[in-house]
Amino acid sequence: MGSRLEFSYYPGCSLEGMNKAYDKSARVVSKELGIDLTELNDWNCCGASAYMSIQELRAHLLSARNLALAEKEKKDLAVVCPACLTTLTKSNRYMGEDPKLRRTIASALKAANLQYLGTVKVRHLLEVIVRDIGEQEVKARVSRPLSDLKVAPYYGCQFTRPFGDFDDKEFPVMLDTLLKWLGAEPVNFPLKAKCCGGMLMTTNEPVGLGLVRSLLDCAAQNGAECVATICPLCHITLEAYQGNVNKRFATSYKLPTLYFTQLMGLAFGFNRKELGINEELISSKHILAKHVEAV
Amino acid sequence: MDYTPREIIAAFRAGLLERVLRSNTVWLCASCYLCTVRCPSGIKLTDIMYELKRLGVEFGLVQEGAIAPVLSKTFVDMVDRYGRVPEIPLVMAVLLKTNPLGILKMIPHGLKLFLRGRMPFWPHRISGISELEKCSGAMTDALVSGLHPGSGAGEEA
Amino acid sequence: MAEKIGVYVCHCGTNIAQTVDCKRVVDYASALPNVTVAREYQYMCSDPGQELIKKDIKELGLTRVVVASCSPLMHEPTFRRAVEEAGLNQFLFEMANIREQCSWISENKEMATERAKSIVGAAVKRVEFQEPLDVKKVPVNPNVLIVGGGITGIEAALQIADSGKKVYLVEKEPTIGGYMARFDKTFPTLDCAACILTPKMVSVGQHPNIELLSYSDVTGFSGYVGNFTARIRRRAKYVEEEECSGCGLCTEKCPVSVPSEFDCGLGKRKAIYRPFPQAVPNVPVIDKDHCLYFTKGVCKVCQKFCPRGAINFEQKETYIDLQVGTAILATGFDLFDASKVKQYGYGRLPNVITSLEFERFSHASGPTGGKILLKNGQMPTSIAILHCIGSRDTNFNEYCSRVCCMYSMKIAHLAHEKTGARVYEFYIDIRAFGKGYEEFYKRILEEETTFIRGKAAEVTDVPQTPAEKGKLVVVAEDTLLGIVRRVPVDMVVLSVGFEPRKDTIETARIFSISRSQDGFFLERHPKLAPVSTASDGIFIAGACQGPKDIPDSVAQGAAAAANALSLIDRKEVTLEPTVAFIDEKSCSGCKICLGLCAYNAITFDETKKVSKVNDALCKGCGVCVAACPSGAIEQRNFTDNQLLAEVESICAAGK
Amino acid sequence: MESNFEPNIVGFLCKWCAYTGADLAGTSRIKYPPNVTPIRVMCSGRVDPVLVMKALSSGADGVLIAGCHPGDCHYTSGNVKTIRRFKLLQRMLTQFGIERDRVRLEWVSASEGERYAQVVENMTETLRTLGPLNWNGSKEA
Repeated sequence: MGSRLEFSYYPGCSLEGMNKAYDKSARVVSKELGIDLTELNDWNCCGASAYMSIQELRAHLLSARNLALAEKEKKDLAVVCPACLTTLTKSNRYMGEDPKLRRTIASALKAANLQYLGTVKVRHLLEVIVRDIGEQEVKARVSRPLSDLKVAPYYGCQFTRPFGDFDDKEFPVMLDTLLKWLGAEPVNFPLKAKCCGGMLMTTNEPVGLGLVRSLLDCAAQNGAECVATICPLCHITLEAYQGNVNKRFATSYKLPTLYFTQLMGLAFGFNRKELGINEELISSKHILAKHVEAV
Repeated sequence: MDYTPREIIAAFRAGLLERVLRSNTVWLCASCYLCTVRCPSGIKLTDIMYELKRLGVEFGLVQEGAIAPVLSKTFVDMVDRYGRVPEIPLVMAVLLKTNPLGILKMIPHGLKLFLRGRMPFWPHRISGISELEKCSGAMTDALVSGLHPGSGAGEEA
Repeated sequence: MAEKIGVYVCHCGTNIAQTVDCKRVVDYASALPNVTVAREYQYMCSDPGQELIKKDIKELGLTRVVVASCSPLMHEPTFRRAVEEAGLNQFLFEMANIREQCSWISENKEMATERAKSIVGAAVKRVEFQEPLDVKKVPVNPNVLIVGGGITGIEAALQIADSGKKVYLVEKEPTIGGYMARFDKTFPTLDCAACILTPKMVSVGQHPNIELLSYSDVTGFSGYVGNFTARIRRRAKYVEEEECSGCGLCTEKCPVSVPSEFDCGLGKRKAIYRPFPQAVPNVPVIDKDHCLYFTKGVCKVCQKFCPRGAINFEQKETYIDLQVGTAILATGFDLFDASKVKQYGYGRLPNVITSLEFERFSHASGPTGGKILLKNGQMPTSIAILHCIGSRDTNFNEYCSRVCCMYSMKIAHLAHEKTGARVYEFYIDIRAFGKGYEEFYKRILEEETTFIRGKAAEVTDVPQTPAEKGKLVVVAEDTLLGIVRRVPVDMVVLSVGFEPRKDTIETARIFSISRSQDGFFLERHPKLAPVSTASDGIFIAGACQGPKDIPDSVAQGAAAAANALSLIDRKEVTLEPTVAFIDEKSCSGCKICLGLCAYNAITFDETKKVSKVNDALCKGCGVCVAACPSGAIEQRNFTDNQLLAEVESICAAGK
Repeated sequence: MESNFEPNIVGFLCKWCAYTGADLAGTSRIKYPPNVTPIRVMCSGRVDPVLVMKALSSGADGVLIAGCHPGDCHYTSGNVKTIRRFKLLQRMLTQFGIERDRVRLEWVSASEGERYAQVVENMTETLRTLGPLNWNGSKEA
């Protein structure tokens, strides 16, 4: 094995709450692949969309503090939440492009003896694994192939949008690629990068449920046995609201959702507990039993 | 969607932004950025939506009964207090303000999450919270000028 | 004897006078040494304006003239002529550009006026050092090179050949005909493309004055106006053109079948093939990548059956040099690659096709014999046509491709006529600007095509209602209604726009011409010299200059032909005498200049031990002048003295 | 430094690309600071370093050399020679203690009116910050 990759790790608020299993499994597989994730000390909220909706400059400031902390560590920042990815990247970019914004933020940071020179790259763990680690290293660790497990690869909206030039903005393929390396079968999933409606669940449930329904419908129509997610918000939305969808639209979906890191961990031979696989709201037991031996 | 994005741009040009701010469109935007990457005219619509949200909140021009602005404001308060967002308390606080009965509906969800160890109750306060306050304070002046000039809310005669 | 200089400041209506205080410029010029007269006038380029100069030359005995007006690219020839008509050598004139690079770029009157003074001052200083020069006349070779055998190149070739001049028509494909040969009908008259094109193709093939070089390309181009040498690469067809009778037996017997490029891969062709039956020249070529003999070393069936022994597997690609006086580039366009716009599903969703694929389906001799069919072999009952694919889009090409609105309506008509299907057009704006175009639009509207004003957002196969199941759903905002519509259809046609040819950069380099921002070739003037280029003797026509429909392309082909013929009929052309020359006395014989000249125009005289410039070969770039360590080389009309005088004047004006 | 200092810039523009591009900026009515007085040359390769030094020593605050993009030279490779010469020129400037930013080599094609305007605007802004040159050509200055 070559040299280890080092990153500052930014879990984001969602992984502290309802999505601990994502955090757990991300750390486990990263370690296995030789990616050193050191949690960014005392990180704060990225300044996500709800914050940006009220305060523009302070939202950038929140991102900037995280970036400044990462710069101090002289490492790039690995994130697992695509919304954090977009928010952090956005501030990073806009500060680079707009000198006025850069100056404003710099003077604010200075008040706390912080500075940010713009050297940190923000990257999603999936992209790091597919591009930096690569097929050979990943495949070498697959001890328990997810033989023919039919998975709907779900990226959600903000993995490549609007800034990700590393994959297609409407039909990304990185997760599909990774799933194939694990022995699974990514199904055709045209809605793979469409919005899950998660943002709307508290504020406008009918619209949100409609979106979840089309996702479930599309995944099921294409024969998926589970959905692989890379976003904590998509994940919780798909699993927690399946019941509501079934009630509202008289459907009977029972699609388990698993983080891509959990699927990786399984293929690498880790046990379910290490990956938080017993924590999902819709059990994946039966499908995993069918495809993954000795789980 | 009361107004399509194209109509929002048209309303802005016509000086009729107020009716847009009062519509459901702006707060329906979930920031999926699909419009931004597709727009053939290179308009960063998602950023414009954020700007409109901020304008609406600042001038009190939001759709009656809309929950999203309440959620955003609560979100900001919590981030300012803790440095991070505790998800469950956030949702609870929003429901308390807008639809207290909704909390009852959430109980089954909550219970399931709790049983699986996915319901942390106590928010974590970051130690750099005073640091952030200092920075924010230093920026207060700049905040006023941070508003987009010429985004003429309330131009309607 | 001191020079007598006349300075004329043009108002250009208000174009200059609005930002430049012309009176102050005149006052400034009057006070400059050796300026005999300085005047201002509304329009210097007008007849009375020119008369003013002529009168002063005669009456005041002016020996030098400066006109401060527009860019020399606009009116330098005008004023040079005026000066010459008054008996002064045309090179004793200098133009000061106070419009394009002064009045038009500033709103600050004070600064613009100061700049104008600086520009005029520099011109006055420079003109003092100007010398009378004789223009050189060289004969024009009457042969014309035309690159590209689409409808534009064909038109140009026939116009020139009919006048009795020799044309070399170079086409990179095995046949001429271009895109037009692949179309079914043409808008707005709906006449069949083949019916009007094939006779012209035949004429080209038979014309005694046209030498058709198909399956060939231009790899080099050198010389100067009237006297160019073009190097042509003739690819190996493996068929002897003189021997082949075009009987087609070889094609019939060939056992290899591959997707036909001509049919967009929808139909098949053989490894030895003509792209289509009416090909000109009617000679097949062997596709080396698929021929069994070339790939596996066996077969040679074509050779066995050829009654004329025309098949020659040993044929090699050859290079020939052609002497021509002018060249017309009619290299055409590429179509936008629809798979780049992911949301429309081209390449992912089976019944999403491009407009050119539709043309091939619709063409009577196309892969389906003229039937519009879905992938499952059935006829579509509903078809959506999506406009502006790759055009008017900052993510791809910003420009409008000009032809898609009209051909989309033609497709609507053909689709409706051939399938009875319900047809939808999703458009941003309908651009029907040509003769009979708006009337055609009306006609298509009356044929019950549904026009939905809104750029399609996406094409999806994910249904939301039972009615959408198994259909392609076009999602768009109907901007007339202000609602998002979902229209389920069987087939989607993407109206793809035009793009510059992939090898445009390479071609531009070979011919030393420029490209505009959009990547197409750049014309000398967008309005007044649309088929000329900045390089004398090289013309451009058709879609290589920008998207164009057939009528416009033909018009440009004819225009370029007229331009070339006009040049040929002048019999000789004048060359700018701004070439380099070497003062033998100062030349140290270091030979530095020899290696710098891109045209091998400098030779070394071994007996005198000095370098020499060959006037005919020198293009007048001045590179050697700047490099000569002993200052022995000068460029006429760009001498060190002239440039230094300009520099000093500008610097002095700034103080 | 004077507060309202406006630099005087000598511009050597090649006829085929930069001069035509500058004309296009005008035709398109793009506004930019009128601080450049253009001198038309056939090719940027004609610009002898002596001309540049002469300009600087005679009172110009900056010199702009603009030609066709590398590879697009109307004379095949004249601008390649300009690049070589420019490097030499930069070294000379350093020796004389003149800021390198005062002399710029830029590529502007015939269709890049906007780019030409940006180049001039940018250069003018830089020179406004640098202030007047006041160099008389002697080494001590």
